[in-house]
Amino acid sequence: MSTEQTALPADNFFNQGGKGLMSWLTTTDHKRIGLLYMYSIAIFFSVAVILGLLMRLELIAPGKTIMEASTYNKTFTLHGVIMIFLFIIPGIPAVFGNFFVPLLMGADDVAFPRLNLMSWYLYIIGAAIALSTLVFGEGSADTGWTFYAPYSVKTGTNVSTSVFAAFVLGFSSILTGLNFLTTIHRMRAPGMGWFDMPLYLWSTYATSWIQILATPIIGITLLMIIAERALGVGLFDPSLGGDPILYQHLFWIYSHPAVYIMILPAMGVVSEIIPVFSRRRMFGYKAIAFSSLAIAFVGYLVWGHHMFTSGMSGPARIIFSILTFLVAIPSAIKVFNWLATLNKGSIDLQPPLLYSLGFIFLFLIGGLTGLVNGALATNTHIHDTAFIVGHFHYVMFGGTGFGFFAAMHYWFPKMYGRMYNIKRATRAFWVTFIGFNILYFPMFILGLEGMPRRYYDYLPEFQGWQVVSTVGSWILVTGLIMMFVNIIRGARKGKPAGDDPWNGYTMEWETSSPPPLENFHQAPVFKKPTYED
Amino acid sequence: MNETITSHAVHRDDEASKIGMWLFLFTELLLFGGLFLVYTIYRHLNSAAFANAAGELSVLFGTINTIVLITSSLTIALSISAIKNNNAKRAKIMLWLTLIFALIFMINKYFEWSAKIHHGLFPGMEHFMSLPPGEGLFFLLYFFMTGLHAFHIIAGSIFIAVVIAQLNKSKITQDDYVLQENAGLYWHLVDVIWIYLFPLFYLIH
Amino acid sequence: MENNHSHSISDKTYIFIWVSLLILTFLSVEASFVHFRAFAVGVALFIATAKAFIVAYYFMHLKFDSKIIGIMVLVTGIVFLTFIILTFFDYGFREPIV
Amino acid sequence: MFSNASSFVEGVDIAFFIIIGISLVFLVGITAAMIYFVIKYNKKRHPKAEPTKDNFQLEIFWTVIPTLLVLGMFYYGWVGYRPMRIIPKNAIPVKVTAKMWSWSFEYENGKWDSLLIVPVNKPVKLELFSPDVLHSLYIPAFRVKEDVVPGIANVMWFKAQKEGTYNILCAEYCGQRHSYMLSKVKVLSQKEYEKWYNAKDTLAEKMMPGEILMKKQACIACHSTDGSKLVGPSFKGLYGSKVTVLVNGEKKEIIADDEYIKNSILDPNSEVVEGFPQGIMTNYSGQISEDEIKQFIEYIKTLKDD
Repeated sequence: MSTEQTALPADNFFNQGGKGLMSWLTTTDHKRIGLLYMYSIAIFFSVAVILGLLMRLELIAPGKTIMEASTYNKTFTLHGVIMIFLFIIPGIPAVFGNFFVPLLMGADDVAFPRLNLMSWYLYIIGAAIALSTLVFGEGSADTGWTFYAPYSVKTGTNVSTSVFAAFVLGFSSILTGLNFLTTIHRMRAPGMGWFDMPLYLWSTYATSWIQILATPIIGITLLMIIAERALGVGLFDPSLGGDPILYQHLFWIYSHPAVYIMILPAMGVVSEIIPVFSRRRMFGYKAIAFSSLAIAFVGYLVWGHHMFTSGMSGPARIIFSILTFLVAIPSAIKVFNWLATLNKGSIDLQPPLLYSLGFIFLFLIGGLTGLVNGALATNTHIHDTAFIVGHFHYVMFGGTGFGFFAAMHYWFPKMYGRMYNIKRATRAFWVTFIGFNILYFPMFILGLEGMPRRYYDYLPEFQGWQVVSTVGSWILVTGLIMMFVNIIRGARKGKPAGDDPWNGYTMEWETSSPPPLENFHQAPVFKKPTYED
Repeated sequence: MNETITSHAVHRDDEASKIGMWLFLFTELLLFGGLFLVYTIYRHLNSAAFANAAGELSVLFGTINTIVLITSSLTIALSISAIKNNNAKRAKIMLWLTLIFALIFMINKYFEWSAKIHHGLFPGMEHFMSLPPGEGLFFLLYFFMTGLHAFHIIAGSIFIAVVIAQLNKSKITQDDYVLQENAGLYWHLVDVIWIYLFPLFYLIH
Repeated sequence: MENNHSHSISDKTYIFIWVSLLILTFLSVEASFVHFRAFAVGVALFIATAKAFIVAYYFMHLKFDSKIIGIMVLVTGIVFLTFIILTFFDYGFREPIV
Repeated sequence: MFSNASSFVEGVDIAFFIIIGISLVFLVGITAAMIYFVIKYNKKRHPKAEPTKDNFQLEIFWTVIPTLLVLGMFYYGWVGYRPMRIIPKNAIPVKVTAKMWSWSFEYENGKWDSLLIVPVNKPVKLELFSPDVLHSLYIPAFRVKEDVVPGIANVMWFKAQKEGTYNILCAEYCGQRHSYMLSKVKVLSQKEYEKWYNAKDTLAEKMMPGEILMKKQACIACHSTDGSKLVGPSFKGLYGSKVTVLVNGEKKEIIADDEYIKNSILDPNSEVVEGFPQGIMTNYSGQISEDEIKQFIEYIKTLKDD
């Protein structure tokens, strides 16, 4: 890093505000906090990927391959908990949101910088608690990341600790959302009205509202699980007047909107990238902005589709099915607007756009198979099968994951002031993309054939596609390694990228790369961007 | 909570602090909201048992505590209007009164809880376990919700104590009292939650 | 600085509000001794909501704050009500538990 | 076109093909459009982008069309699903008990089996019962699934239309041996079914009462009778042997006698054999009578070490 340092502007936030670990651990600079999140998320993501690889390896053949059933159950639980609570939910908002929300609106920081740092500490504490279950006590929970009662109340494994970790992480997520909402309300640069905001800010705004209003419900639900495990009083026990299905309601009241916490920021990223690389203003700006809010709101109304076979009442099944179909509409609107923006543009297929188009394709598959889940008849068949596993990996990993990678490749030169190797990035994309499809597509077929999820062992007739899927996991991981190696090399030795390598329009490109501590050299004033140059 | 209203930036934005506080209150509301949802469903499933169990609670205790909390809401509102009129002394007196009311509330609560625990109604105790289905849930929710509420009373009291300290240091003034306002918002929220807890647990039988 | 909240409530008004809250509390207690049967819950919640509204509107200054906060409160309330209503689509139509 | 193993297959599969069909049109169309745009409007060929003109009518168009399509999908989903909730009055009732980790099926005349045996072309109603945690009864070939929830009387029904044997799987995660919670549904002709239904219980002739009980109560899902180690200790050679148990965290050696076995059934977590998980076994007090426990012990006595 040192030899090339001269090529970058000297007054960047890496140099300013102190050096050394302590200066990072006590920073209130939103850019540094964003990077702190990025480094910690990268570590947890890798752990969860390894767990996923091990699970796939176990499933390559029926019967025991590399681990016992109990180990397998703990593995998929921990894989889920880490991926959901430590990677996908905080992923884009905490890394790119922290770094770019203030920059996109020409502000010098978020509204509550110290609170922002506290959120990161809560995140790390939560993560430490979650991972501590690996080492201490009776081992990590074996309930699945859904912690369904009554199993989660009965099992001897360390559910309380895992649940408490999720509680702490939820708190971190709430505070991040609170910070962004206030920032967006109060700190936009002079002249930037609500409908001048970059679309990423709209998606962050919608996401933050979900974080604020849905997360407390899971918090209290998880506390109830802890109380039930400690006191054993039958909070969800029907013989005492309780109801195990109520737990599922409470869990999904949060966890379904949480799906939109995961996907909306990725949609925002794609809405930033597509106009820049097709050299034209976003088609239907308002439609995209409003569809983000619509997704956030309708997202509160559809949780019941996780419970169509749970014994919920008939009318509830029907209502939730209709509402579920309605939530597809705003997503469809977004896709059409993205397409219309590409049409007649002047397209430059750089890695960020490539990842965005990959996002659209994978998200389409995820979203369209979601329609199969939303219909009552087909849901009955594929609920809790590998089809669902395929579906949500397409949405969560294909959608949010690829959105994350798109954001990483798009904003990387602004964050580090350097550029990664474009050719290698393209190559890594294709390996990742192909591996992804080989890994997850077979799950749809397995599910339709009747292979339930969370199965340690399976009937021999399922083996063919399981092998294909496992091979896919190796290709996918190869692609991921290629991508990260390229990114890390870029950060250390890449060529200086200049302030605006993509010729972007939004305010973050007006400042130097990496930005100075105070973000802008002089207080910026918002001007309507001129897109078509 | 203290964190939500501090900002390292040079510029001060009281409106931002207030919005931040309100957003925090929303999460608090929904935290209780989840419990209210559980209460509503379980009351629906066990209406007779809930009505029976509610008879065990003392309306008198509940009413006294309601009055105490409403009055404490008044005193903290008056303290804010005092600081607006640059009367720091009166503001402090009103805050102290609020703290005293909080203390009365907690003492009252202590006696109420110990009476229930004395009767073995605390979750896990022998008498509790032998209650008919539904009644146990009522007491469980009663302890859970009023306990969580009491926890918020303590948190709010600490918040108010911080405000008093800041007033003593003249860090809160006629021009800069958003911290005190936020303490007020928090305290009123605690009151609003109690306004719902009171009828749900003490009055409907 | 926009700290000068010129529009503030006089102490007299505050005391008037406090008295009305007390009256509502007594009303609520009294109502609980009249047996409204099915409406008991409704009456109790109605009075509680009236009290909560008064506290929010005057004590918490919603009356004078910028409109956006009022809208946020409304949105939060609607979201919470939605949770309850949709959950009741399940429990309201369940066959009795055995 | 459809397998028609049950009367629901057609409705479910039609809904599936309609949804997947429409989805494929969109997936292929959108992907093709993306590729086409990227090639046609590549900056080399098309160096200057045309300015964006918002088109409100187009926005309305692509809001309304998907809305109609998804409402149509909902409709077919509902049509395929509705019959699953309308249970014919003449359906044969079968009580299903799902326990960690086995299925058992009990018929009106008291007949019991670990397989579900049904006649072809007759509606069968399954009354689902679970004493421990959530399970879910899933017959992929019939396109039916319903959770088995402790304390809640869920029901499901189906009409098998083809003789044969089909898989039953547990689809709701229920712990360590979730993936082994399997069974079969055997669809017989009416004649064969009646023969089976009215036959004297052959099990009772072949097995000791304790052995039947053990199957009914799903003991063998966790405790083997051949010495292999499952979730709990094997019953083989258990009786009279010395076992090390943990009582309140302290090790203790005891002889597995009548008293110990009885206590292990009625209060399973007070003395857990070393090396086995705590809190897993269901408490059977109130579910098993004194006599049954005696039958049970008689049977265990016969499982001697070789």
